[in-house]
Amino acid sequence: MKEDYMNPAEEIVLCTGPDVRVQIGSLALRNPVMTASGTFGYAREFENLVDLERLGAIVVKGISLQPKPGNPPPRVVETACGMLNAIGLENVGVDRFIAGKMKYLRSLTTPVVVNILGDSVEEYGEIARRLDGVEGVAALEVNISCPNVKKGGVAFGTMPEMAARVTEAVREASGLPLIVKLSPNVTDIVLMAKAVEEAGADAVSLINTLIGMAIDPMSRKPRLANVIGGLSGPAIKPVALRMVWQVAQAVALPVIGIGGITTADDAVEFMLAGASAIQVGTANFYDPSAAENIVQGITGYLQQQGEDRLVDIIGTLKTGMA
Amino acid sequence: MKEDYMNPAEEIVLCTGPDVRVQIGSLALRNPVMTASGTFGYAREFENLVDLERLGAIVVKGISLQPKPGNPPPRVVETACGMLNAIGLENVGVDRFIAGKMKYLRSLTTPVVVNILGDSVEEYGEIARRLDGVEGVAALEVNISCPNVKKGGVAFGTMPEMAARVTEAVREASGLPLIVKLSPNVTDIVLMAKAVEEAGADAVSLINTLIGMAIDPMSRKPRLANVIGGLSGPAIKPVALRMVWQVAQAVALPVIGIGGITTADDAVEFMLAGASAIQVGTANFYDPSAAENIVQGITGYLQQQGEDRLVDIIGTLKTGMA
Amino acid sequence: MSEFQQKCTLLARDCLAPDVVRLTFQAPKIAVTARPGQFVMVRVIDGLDPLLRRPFSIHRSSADGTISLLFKVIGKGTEILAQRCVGDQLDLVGPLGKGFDFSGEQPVCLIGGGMGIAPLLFLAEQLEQSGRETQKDHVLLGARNKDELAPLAEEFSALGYAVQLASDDGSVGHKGFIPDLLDFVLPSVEQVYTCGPHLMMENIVGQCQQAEVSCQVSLETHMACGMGACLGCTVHGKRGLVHVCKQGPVFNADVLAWGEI
Amino acid sequence: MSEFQQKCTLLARDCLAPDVVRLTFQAPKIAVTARPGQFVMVRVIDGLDPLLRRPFSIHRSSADGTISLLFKVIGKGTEILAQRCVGDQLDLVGPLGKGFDFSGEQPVCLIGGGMGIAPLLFLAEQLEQSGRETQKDHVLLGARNKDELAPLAEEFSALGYAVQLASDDGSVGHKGFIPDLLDFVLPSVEQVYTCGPHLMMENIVGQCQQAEVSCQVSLETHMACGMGACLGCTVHGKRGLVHVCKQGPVFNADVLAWGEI
Ligand SMILES: Cc1cc2nc3c(=O)[nH]c(=O)nc-3n(C[C@H](O)[C@H](O)[C@H](O)COP(=O)(O)OP(=O)(O)OC[C@H]3O[C@@H](n4cnc5c(N)ncnc54)[C@H](O)[C@@H]3O)c2cc1C
Ligand SMILES: Cc1cc2nc3c(=O)[nH]c(=O)nc-3n(C[C@H](O)[C@H](O)[C@H](O)COP(=O)(O)OP(=O)(O)OC[C@H]3O[C@@H](n4cnc5c(N)ncnc54)[C@H](O)[C@@H]3O)c2cc1C
Ligand SMILES: Cc1cc2nc3c(=O)[nH]c(=O)nc-3n(C[C@H](O)[C@H](O)[C@H](O)COP(=O)(O)O)c2cc1C
Ligand SMILES: Cc1cc2nc3c(=O)[nH]c(=O)nc-3n(C[C@H](O)[C@H](O)[C@H](O)COP(=O)(O)O)c2cc1C
Ligand code: FES
Ligand code: FES
Repeated sequence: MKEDYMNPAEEIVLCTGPDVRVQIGSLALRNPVMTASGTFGYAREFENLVDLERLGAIVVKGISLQPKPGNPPPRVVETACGMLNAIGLENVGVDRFIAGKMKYLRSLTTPVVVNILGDSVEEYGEIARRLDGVEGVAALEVNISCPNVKKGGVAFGTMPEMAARVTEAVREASGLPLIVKLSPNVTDIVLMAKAVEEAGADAVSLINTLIGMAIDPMSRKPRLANVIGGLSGPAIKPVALRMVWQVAQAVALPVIGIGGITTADDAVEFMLAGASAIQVGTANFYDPSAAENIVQGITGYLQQQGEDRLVDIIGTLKTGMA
Repeated sequence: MKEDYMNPAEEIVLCTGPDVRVQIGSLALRNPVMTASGTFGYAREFENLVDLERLGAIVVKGISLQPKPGNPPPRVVETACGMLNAIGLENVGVDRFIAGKMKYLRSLTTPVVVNILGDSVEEYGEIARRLDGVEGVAALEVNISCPNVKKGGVAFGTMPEMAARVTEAVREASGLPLIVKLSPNVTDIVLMAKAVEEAGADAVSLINTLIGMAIDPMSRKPRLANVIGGLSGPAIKPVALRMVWQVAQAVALPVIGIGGITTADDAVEFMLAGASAIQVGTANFYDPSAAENIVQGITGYLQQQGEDRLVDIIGTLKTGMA
Repeated sequence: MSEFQQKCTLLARDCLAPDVVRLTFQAPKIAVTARPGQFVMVRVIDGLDPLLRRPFSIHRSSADGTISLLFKVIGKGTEILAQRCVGDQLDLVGPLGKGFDFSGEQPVCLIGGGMGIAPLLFLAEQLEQSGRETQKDHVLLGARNKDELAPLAEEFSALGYAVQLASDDGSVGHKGFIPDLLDFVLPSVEQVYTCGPHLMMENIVGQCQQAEVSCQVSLETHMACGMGACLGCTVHGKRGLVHVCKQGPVFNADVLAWGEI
Repeated sequence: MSEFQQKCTLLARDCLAPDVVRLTFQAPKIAVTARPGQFVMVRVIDGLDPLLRRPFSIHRSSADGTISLLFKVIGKGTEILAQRCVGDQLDLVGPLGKGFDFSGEQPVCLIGGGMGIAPLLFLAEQLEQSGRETQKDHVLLGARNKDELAPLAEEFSALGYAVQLASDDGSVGHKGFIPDLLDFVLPSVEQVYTCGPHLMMENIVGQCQQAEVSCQVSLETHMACGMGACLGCTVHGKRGLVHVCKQGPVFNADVLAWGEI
């Protein structure tokens, strides 16, 4: 159970305040605050700490076709204002996910986005097919930061053609709103966004983690058994914000901003840069109430700025000299 | 003047301790700790705070052919465990640099590396030519993270061919040891390193800053007048370390590690990953004594590990399961 | 099972040794729900460095709504935590994880090494409150020296347990390794509870298996969330990886693959 | 000119208003060298968040080897700084920058708005110590309200200056903008020294130019290093960009391009 920090006056604000609804393609959200894949489990882990009904949407941990055991430990290590993870995409597989996790998720009124990943274009298509029509699945988010086993392990998300092929395969297999999640480990993320836009994505989310590494000087070993891992948290926020801004200017699709978001101010930065919604990732670990606080903080921001509707501030960054 | 934190016992250690000399191509350094370009001015700025004679080498602020006024303010902003800068390469130009700054730098016994930058391949060559034979210049470090004006502003450092051409031009113009400084804003930094290796570089240094951005929610304006800027500091260390490790495995050249280094442990991490030397950047701002402390700390580390020579630990990261 | 996120006022700060600190917090919701072996995730600072919470076993939990933590300063997070002032408010999440199973009535042995002693005091108190004859139970405690051990040993003794000590420097009790003391104790107990350095626990588990005495161990791993969301806290179990924060931190020793952990 | 990096013990911490704090440090080397208008870069915390040092004008510097800073809590760094305890050691670099030029003997006027008052007390003390008749000099101070102004005003008065006050809420002195008070003072002074909000200084500089009175201003910009290395602290001068940390923070108002700063 979450400590109740709110007083009644603030409660009322939530009822009569600005309109914070946003739209991601055909997906309507009560507010723009989603939880990021891999940082919020299957939501139930947080049921005692967070009022799940207050969130804009929940993105569940990435699901593959077959169950995956993940990488050997150690899998996480703290870095300056961030953390590295090499979980290795541990998950129960799409069938057990549908059978075991969807019942609880369906009981929530909050839209559930299923994050999917694969080793091959076909596998992405097949997972999407199995999730299509499953009650309670509101949208798919396609994680293309995974290695393409057939192409020597190069990540799908680093080559526009491969990203496009994954997008097409999922598009064909499913009528669900389709969000493609971009990798930041590229020279030109705009190229990637354009490629998946053309291939039929309904939205893009970014960024996934930056690839990083840490070493223990004493043992002279990497701190992660997998040697390298994904960097997340406040440390990466400036990079994420820059990429969101670049992509939002270049594509017509709605953009979902991710990367180091901890406070309502962080969320607003991404929305001013052009994001229609945002995801809270690593912050769920160090502050389980972060996502809920951001929902409230955005309302406060709009009131302070005299804005009635959140959608009116999206992409309103003033870059002129004036 | 620097507060004297050391006691006499530690002084003695410095004289009789392990051998911390390293070699970057033909450039011999008394220790591996260099100061990074743009973060140490022209060294004189630190003369009262740092014993400049204790440093391995000094890399001066990037020099262009003509003087550059740089970007309008604001030019710096703090981020989580990092900072963004958009100085815009302000500098006095190569001729005034030689006339005005070299005299003092020559008076030091510490090798001086001149960081150079250009708008075109020819300009890089021309600066190198003017610096060739200037007394007191120990090496050149070529910053290829600059926009190629002739190619629509795409950074030289994001395309292997362009990076190679810059390297060749400098190689032809100058007999000085040639360090090429790589940009991290690429899909595959190993490709870049190989390209400049083939083109004649004597060493590579990495990383330059990641491109990032920050917004002020209140004014809805970017926090930098230039909108985007370079992210540096501890926040980027994991990315830098990963790239150094990848590059060190792939090329035969000596690698100089840069990115978020603040402590001797940080420096050791880079050396275990394969760096032959390191550069201290942003840390000079928040702790002017950082570079000197790292020199001492590396000695302490070697003693603790029972190593006589620093070169023996370079690249000794244990990545096996054992 | 329910966990809470609470701003908790630091009520007391005692230094048991120069780098061993006991903090007591006003944490009514956590205190009421906590069971021995469970832990809390503590945000040591309001800023972002260090970023992650730090896990600590609940060392004591009292009906007056307070909980205590006992920890050693080993790095950045514990250093900051040790310097927090009485009156400060810290953000705690807990109680988390699966604690000790102590339903049996037969004699037991609690074995703590170093800061592994922390959760055992809470367990010892609960065992005692369950009305058992604690004189038949054993407590073996080991640490670096007398300074570190003495104050803790007294608290176990006060509960009626037969306490034996081992110290690295011999300044109190047996000089050496705690598992050395186990030989004499094992025949008279049905259940061992242990928490401490990995090597110590591995040795104890080995002895228990040979003696066919059931053994519960409390593990430590790096944790990002502490509540089953990040999947970062895995160790090798006999049937694949297990998550320490949710399936543990207390495990029946048999389910773990000791060679690989 | 020489600057030092020193671990300085915090000797005193006074709250002048709920969010206005004066800290006094033992900083012998800095104190001996400092001149009015110079500043120090303070590392507010040992960790990495916030990462950069914070610049503060030297508010007082005393022969006994102490310096004082006066600041308002406006963000993360100042919040942490305001909570540091007496006895803590903080890492300071200074004295930095170019201070006020106060060699003249004619009557002067010191104008401080908000925390811009900080460097002016040091200047006022040095002027007084130079043996001049401070009754002929003017001091105009402005801030939000009486609480913030009163303690500072007294310190200037004690040095013999004719002090006039302005407050946003009228709780003390003139209700409104400090520059409103300047009309009456300008004809009798030869030199103005000012530090405060940009708009205030711009207005004062305008008045001074019209009255042909020389004016020195102390500027604030975001600084990463404070010693001329990062080139981050530029503002627009009439002949191109200038670096506040090295060429300033005190400038002759004429060299700056006020419209663009
Ligand atoms: C369930 C559980 C209960 C614990 N109970 C106690 C206790 O009661 N008393 C006590 O003194 N210690 C306990 N620990 C260990 C304690 O969490 C670490 O000592 C502490 O996190 C170290 O933080 P640091 O910042 O000082 O060290 P650093 O080395 O700077 O920490 C860096 C990172 O590594 C992690 N880390 C470092 N050492 C450990 C460790 N041994 N276990 C887990 N993570 C670690 C930190 O949490 C952090 O994320 C427990 C650990 C776990 C998992
Ligand atoms: C030469 C100089 C002297 C100063 N003297 C004083 C003084 O005597 N008393 C006083 O109260 N303040 C003074 N300031 C302003 C003071 O430095 C800022 O209020 C302080 O840095 C704010 O830090 P923060 O972390 O609380 O704010 P945040 O807004 O969280 O800081 C974020 C970043 O912006 C910078 N920043 C924010 N506001 C300012 C500002 N106004 N000027 C410069 N950088 C800023 C910070 O240094 C930091 O890098 C001075 C500034 C300069 C440049
Ligand atoms: C422990 C962990 C596990 C993650 N797992 C996934 C995943 O399964 N699929 C995915 O698309 N992204 C995954 N991510 C990436 C996050 O969803 C997010 O994109 C990234 O962490 C950046 O956001 P943050 O800085 O707010 O954490 C994971 C991140 C973390 C820290
Ligand atoms: C203010 C500033 C100015 C810089 N100027 C240059 C430059 O002129 N040339 C260059 O090659 N790198 C420049 N850099 C990049 C640094 O040399 C270094 O590569 C980068 O900051 C990463 O290291 P760090 O995290 O230790 O700072 C600059 C960095 C900063 C922060
Ligand atoms: S610590 Fe996150 S799942 Fe266990
Ligand atoms: S603050 Fe770095 S040059 Fe002025």
